[in-house]
Amino acid sequence: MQQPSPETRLRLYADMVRARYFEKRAYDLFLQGLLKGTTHLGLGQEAVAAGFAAAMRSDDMTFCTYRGHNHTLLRGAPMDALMGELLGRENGICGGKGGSMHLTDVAKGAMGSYAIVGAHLPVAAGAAWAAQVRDTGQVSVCFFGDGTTNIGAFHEAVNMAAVWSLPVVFVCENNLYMEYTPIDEVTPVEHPAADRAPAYGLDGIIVDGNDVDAVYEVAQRVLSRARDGAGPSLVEAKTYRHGGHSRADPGKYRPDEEVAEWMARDPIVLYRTRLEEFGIQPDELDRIETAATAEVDEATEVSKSAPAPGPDTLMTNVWADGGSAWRN
Amino acid sequence: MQQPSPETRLRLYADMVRARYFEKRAYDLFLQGLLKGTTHLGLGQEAVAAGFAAAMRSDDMTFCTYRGHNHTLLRGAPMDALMGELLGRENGICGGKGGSMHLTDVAKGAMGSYAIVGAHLPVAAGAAWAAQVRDTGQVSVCFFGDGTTNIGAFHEAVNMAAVWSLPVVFVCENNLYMEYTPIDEVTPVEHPAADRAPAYGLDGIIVDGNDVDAVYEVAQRVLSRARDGAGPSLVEAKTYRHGGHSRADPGKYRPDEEVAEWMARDPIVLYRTRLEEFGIQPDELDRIETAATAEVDEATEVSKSAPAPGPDTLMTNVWADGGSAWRN
Amino acid sequence: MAELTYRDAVARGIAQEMERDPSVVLIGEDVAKAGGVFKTTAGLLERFGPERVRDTPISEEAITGMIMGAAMNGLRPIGELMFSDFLATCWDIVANQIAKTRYMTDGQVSLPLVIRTANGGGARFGGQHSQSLENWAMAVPGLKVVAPSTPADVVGLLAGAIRDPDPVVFFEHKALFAGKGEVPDGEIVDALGTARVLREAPDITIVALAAMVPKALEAAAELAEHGIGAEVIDLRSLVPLDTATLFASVSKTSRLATVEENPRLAGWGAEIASIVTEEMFWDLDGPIVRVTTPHIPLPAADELEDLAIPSVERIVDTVRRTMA
Amino acid sequence: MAELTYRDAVARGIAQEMERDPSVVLIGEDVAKAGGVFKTTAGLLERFGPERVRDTPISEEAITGMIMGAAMNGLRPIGELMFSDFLATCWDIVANQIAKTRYMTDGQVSLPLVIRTANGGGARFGGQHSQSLENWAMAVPGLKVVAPSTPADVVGLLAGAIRDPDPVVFFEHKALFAGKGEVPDGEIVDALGTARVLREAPDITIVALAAMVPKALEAAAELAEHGIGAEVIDLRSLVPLDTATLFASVSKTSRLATVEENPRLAGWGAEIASIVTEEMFWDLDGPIVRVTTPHIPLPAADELEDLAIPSVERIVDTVRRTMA
Ligand SMILES: Cc1ncc(C[n+]2csc(CCOP(=O)(O)OP(=O)(O)O)c2C)c(N)n1
Ligand SMILES: Cc1ncc(C[n+]2csc(CCOP(=O)(O)OP(=O)(O)O)c2C)c(N)n1
Ligand SMILES: [Mg+2]
Ligand SMILES: [Mg+2]
Repeated sequence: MQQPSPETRLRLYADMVRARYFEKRAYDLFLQGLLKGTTHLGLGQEAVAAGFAAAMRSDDMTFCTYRGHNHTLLRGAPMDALMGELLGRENGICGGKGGSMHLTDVAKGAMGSYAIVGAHLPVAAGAAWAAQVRDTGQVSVCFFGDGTTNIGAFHEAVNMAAVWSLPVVFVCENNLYMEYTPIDEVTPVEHPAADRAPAYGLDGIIVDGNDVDAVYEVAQRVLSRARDGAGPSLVEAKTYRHGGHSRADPGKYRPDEEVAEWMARDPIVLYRTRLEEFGIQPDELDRIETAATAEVDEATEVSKSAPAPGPDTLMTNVWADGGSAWRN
Repeated sequence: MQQPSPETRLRLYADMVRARYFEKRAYDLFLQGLLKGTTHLGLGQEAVAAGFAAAMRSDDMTFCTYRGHNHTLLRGAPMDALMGELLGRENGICGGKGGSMHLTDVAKGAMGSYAIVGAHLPVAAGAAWAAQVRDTGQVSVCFFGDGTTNIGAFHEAVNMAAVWSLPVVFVCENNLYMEYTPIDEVTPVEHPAADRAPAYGLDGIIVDGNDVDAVYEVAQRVLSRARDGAGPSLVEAKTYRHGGHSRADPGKYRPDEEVAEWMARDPIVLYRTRLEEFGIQPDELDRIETAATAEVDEATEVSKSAPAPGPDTLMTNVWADGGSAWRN
Repeated sequence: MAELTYRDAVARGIAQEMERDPSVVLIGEDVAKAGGVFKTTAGLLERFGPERVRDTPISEEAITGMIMGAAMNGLRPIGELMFSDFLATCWDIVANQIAKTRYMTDGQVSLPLVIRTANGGGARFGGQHSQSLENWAMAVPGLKVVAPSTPADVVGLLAGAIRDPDPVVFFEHKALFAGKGEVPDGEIVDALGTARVLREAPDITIVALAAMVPKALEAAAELAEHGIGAEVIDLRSLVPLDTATLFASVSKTSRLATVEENPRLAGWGAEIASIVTEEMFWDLDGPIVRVTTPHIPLPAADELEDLAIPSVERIVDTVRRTMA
Repeated sequence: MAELTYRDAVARGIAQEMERDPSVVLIGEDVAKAGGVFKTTAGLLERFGPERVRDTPISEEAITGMIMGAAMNGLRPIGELMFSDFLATCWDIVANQIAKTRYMTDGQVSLPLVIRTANGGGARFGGQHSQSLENWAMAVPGLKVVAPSTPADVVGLLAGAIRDPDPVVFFEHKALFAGKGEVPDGEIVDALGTARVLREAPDITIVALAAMVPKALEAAAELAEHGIGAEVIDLRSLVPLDTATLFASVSKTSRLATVEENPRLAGWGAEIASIVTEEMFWDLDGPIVRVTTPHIPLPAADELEDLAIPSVERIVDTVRRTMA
């Protein structure tokens, strides 16, 4: 596998920064009461999304969870339409029907954010199966959390993918917690995904999920493997969320030292340091950050001033004919 | 672990023979149109049921599948009431409401036969959890097939049992087929249960399911482990069904040599040979067989002449008050 | 025109569509090599090959999840659930994912898929393999619900379901598999949401579905002997629902009976009765009566199962009582 | 008499029963250390210890399967499903196993268990975390179905459900959690199957459940200003169903409107409307009208969600139109 090129390095940095700033803004808007309902941030986990997105082909497919803002954004979904969706505005990527937990941009290969744990693993496998049957060379990449490895759908999907040798990559973002419960209190193995891989005839792959280069390297490897017809992979990326599980959860159930240790390994800070060591000029990195701020500001403004979805849209798009009629 | 005592040896033999004759009769009655619906026989798999039943304590709990006649009978359920249930008669163990796939005798610790693949694994774990909480020393033993290891409930139940260190024993009767499909065509590991055990921090245990002594030995070991508070076990017993999956299925999808090889390893024939080698007199074994025939004849007669369940029973026992009213 | 069993009509319908459209594929437990446990998919593997007709592990969440994903990426997949009771083992995928995805993505995602499944009682299989669950599917917005009563309808409605750009749950009735009927030659495609008036008569409308249709027809014949003219409508699909045909009939007869196999509470009969009560109240000459399986799990013994499932006799009695 | 939130009433009801009966235990995701994601089980771990209040992995089939097995072996377990939408992920255990076991074993097995779950919309959570699914449970023979509308009813009905020897699905409504109400001191136990007439009036009966109850009451107040006297009944449980209270009311008012949050088709409103149409047809002075969430998945945006769920205005309009 290649080391990332200088351009890729800058993209990886920019992607992480864009995701970070976008989600920080989402959090602010939540606290201001402009983002209703709930929101699950991937702050601190950006390297996983960035590393994979950079390695994927444009027609590859991403399946993610409620904690999927990073993934959807970094596949190329327009930031303003994502922000609009979070705010429940007409310009939302799903017209306000989806909300924070359900971002989808099919045109960009962001095939949906699924809010019921485990359900999207077989769906991702199915998209890969279609790629196999249609011989399109696409790979389906499916992100989920450590807690998800204990639900039945995980087992069925990974098994089926292995038996049919499907071009799908399952990526467990192990952030050590399923909501408020530490994963090791509810799992009898140390590595909830990697230690299960042999149960499906797969290798257990563990990667430092806060090192974007490492993620990018693994991503290239497992994507090639899938594209070459060698079947699925199950990757466990060790990472950590900076904040709580959702909404305003302060995450107090986590030991201070643990939080401090991981905050010190912020993937963006780590990567900035590395890039500077590689000789990239600080002001080039600063410019990336400034641009990201501008992009977030713009997306926020556009969305805040967008109208609410029209009342007529309530009854549209239940069916392919655009409507919702169940009778004549 | 002890070798089986002479009495236990005779019991193991008698149990296998009783189960065998009972099911052969069930098959005849099916062909005669007296047993309606469907029936899934465990012909050839008797050693698993017999070995475990002999090792269990009377207050231990058995959970099994539609292929559960052997298990239910060998925990002590009366043969006539089982036969009555197969024939849908009033004397049936479930009053004719259950049928061949749903034999239950709670008084004997036969906690039900479940016809939807996988569902009873968490139920068995739950009964074990109650034993743990109430400190009763009971063990819950759950039988299922190779095909069952690919459904989600298997994963959830074994995981939960491991995390909570529950006194439950999961026994996979690997008869090489899920209905008509060979298990190795739909499973990416060689041993569908044993190779998954490490995914739950458990040892993979494989036993020759046609050798009743071997099963009895393993059963004693895993039951003690569970009773000692050391947690669950996952046992894979290699075995084979003599007939088809259900009803009149001739099982033609199985290669002739494979069938021949396994028929030559009939657990009852093997055990009779071994017992004779141990010096047990053939006529003692013959007497066991004669008694079994008599028991089956009697159960058949009683059940054939029993009336159909009374029409009033249709509406009983939906609720604890004995009735079915959902309104006042 | 050939005589075909309902069972064979399933394979014929699938073959017709697989022939026409290479994106149609079929997966399920034992559907390929074994030709299905009910032999409804016999011959398809041989004809269309292992890439398009494929056996799966026992993994209903994977089966339904995979057809969903495949439908998102260019296929028109059919997934078989061996028994409709197993819908429960993948209900999240069916009800929470498949049904809701188009709406939640505001139309970005199309799911042209069909879930075929063997539904209904009468086979003495006991409570976990005998349920009529069409009301479960009807209660979930985003699912179309089809249940044919004849071999010809199996072919036509299956083709209609496969071509439909929305997800369809297609209920094949176990008690009808062995029955025969005439099936026209050549391609047959039926529109979903078209009920069929099978018998015209002036006094009362009886609506039925799947295995209840022949019983309703038999009951109507008996009722005629008692001087009651019963019109019989085969709904064929619950979603979309052909209320036009229903209303036309009730406005003529002014009376309605529903005959459904699902258990009583919140069944499809209740929906139909409520629609008519709300919209045609002033046309009604008497109460709407529902003949249903009682609100109990199904028993296995034949005498009990026969008592539980609506019988011709029960339909006749109920209608006569309400017309008295 | 203390003022309690609906949320706190849940913990109070569970605590009352755990105090009384050592066989009552509680499991679920984040129910113990975190006190529940809705804080409905706060304090229970501290009070009753880790053996009786226990966190589980994300394994809904295991949670429901385990409480079933535990109920078979001497416990009276309560299992929490964080959101009622997740019923779909364990529907086989709930609908095919728990509901059917007593009948299929002809009474050998008792399952004194409660599945508690957060139900309903209004929180802008989107289509997979907002459903009202009481009709799913009602459609399954063998399940009792309870849905309280006030803190006092939460305590009393939860106690009734826990003591009930049959399995109960207990729907707690998310939109009511923060609301307060008076709760009498001391032990409260309510019988399941007892509806409550909350407002007496002569012109029309409005039946409602859970979060629809306060809306029905508000609508009734507005209707009074338009000269329409609406009687309001809180059903409190769908199974058992208190038809006596319902019939008494309708025989007085001769009119009926149902207000339900579940989507339209085959909801509980259809069942109630059908029962009344069948049994009280000649008492009715006009059509029965149903106010429901439309037959669509729920949208996330606040303006859209508010349009979807029955509003006071929609209840008032529907009733006025039918009385016109
Ligand atoms: C089937 C199901 N059960 C429970 C939940 C509630 N829930 C939402 S997120 C979550 C924790 C998931 O943990 P993990 O898989 O580690 O992902 P993370 O949130 O840490 O990214 C839970 C329990 C759900 N959405 N779906
Ligand atoms: C959830 C579910 N899917 C499918 C079936 C249909 N079915 C009944 S038995 C069976 C095969 C089970 O194979 P295995 O677990 O190996 O048990 P065996 O029958 O060989 O004892 C299948 C697919 C079922 N009962 N439940
Ligand atoms: Mg996590
Ligand atoms: Mg097998």
